[in-house]
Amino acid sequence: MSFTSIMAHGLTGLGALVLFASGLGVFRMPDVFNKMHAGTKATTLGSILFLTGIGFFEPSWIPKLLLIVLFIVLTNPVSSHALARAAHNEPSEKPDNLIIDDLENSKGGER
Amino acid sequence: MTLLAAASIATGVMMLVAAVAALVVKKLISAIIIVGFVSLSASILFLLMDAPDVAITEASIGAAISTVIFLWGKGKIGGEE
Amino acid sequence: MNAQSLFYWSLAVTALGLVLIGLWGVLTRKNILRIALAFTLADTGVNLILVWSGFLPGRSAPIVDSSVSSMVDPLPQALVLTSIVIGVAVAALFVVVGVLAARKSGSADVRRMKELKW
Amino acid sequence: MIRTIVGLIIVLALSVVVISSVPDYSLPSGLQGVGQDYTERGVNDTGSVNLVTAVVVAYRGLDTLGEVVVLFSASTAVVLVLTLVPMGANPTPSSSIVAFTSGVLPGSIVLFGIYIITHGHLSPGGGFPGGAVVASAFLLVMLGSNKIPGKSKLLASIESLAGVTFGLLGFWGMMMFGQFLNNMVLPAGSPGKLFSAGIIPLISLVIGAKVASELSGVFSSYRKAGGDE
Repeated sequence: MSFTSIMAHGLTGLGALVLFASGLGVFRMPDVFNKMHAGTKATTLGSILFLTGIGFFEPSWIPKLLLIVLFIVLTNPVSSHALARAAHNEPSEKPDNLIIDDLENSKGGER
Repeated sequence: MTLLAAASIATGVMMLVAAVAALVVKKLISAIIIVGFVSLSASILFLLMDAPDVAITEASIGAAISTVIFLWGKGKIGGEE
Repeated sequence: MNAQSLFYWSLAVTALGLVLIGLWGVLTRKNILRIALAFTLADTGVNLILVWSGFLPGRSAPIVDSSVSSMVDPLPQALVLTSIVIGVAVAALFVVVGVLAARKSGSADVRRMKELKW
Repeated sequence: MIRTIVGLIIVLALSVVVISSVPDYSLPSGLQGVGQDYTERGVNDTGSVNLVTAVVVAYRGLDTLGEVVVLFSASTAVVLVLTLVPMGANPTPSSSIVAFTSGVLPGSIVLFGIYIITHGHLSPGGGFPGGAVVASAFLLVMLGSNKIPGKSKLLASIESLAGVTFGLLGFWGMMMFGQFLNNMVLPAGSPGKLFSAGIIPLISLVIGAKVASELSGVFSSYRKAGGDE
């Protein structure tokens, strides 16, 4: 078994594992912001690991895969940011154990 | 071919369960997201049926644009059933 | 039943099931947007049936290549391509008219929309 | 409750009818009729490698023209209804991160959409999915910006221009060969190249512009009617 084969299988497996953990986190976490933490940060890592593994499988696809990684890095944090803002605007989604709310305190300034 | 059969049966069962769930679930917004999921699974089935053109169209139109349309409608009507 | 025909008929069962579930939803749900969602589900099912009718297991996609010898029927795929776009346009119109009716009657419940009854 | 049960009974009866109307549970052996014909002579007739695009644009181009008319009337109805009944717009302002990203990303999305449209005769894609991708870029711009779009003459003129061009391309074939949308008014070229397949890329471009402008018109009238609450 060559080095590239080990890397390819290992990285795709690890990426799938991280994606599975993120899906589990969306089910298990108690409130919106915790779910979002599992659902956005872990999917970014998982997708990038998976795409790197595919790059080891098929080296000729690497330019396209780099473009996909760039797109994920650009869009995933922004979409989670927009989701978090939307959830924060919804009063019924506010968790009970929220002590410090910097976004609420900074309202009136730049939103 | 066994792998294809397993994939199509798994996707089909998932789609049927999700379709029933979209009609009986309480919150309307969950129903809209579940219908988007059914459209995305349908594009997987189109790919299994050797129809890549239809799969790409279904993924971009059925899963993305119609979800936006329904979310707009939910925002205008508001409330649950 | 071998794996190939299991594959072939499972696709048909999924498509038919989607149409029937969508029809059941249109008949029984009360919220106007829920009815529009059920309509979309049935639409997806009909598209699946149409593509399935031109599908033959073991052949390749209708893109001609030197390595391709036999392919599936391109005609139903071309029809479904237009059907999906029409479906989303009809859904947009459905949602707009539904929103207007809900605002007029004050509720999204179709039983309250007296203007539609005769 | 009674309504649910009656609906279930109707649906089950329908499913029994459908299942009993399937005559025998065997796999079809091959293509017949027009499908077989298209797969055999499609590339020689049109020069398009992707046979689905060949059927949509060349063989059934008149049907596609009718489909575009259906799309046009549906989007016109949406815009008309939302213009006649104003609902009051109150969009929530988007944060500066979202506003910046929605200004950066649409360029690449539109580029991808144009790639899908122009390579419709070579690879999966064509006017319909590419137009939808371009329209989703427009949607991203609208969701990110804080302005409500005014009356846009540009969308309407692109839409009308695309429709007129479709008709003119069809009549070109009629004048040269006496056949609406004849594909041979431009040379078929060698299959597999970007500039090949007669007028199929041009018609794909027209369909893409039409779909993109109509879906964008629907989104823009939604935005004017409010709805991000």
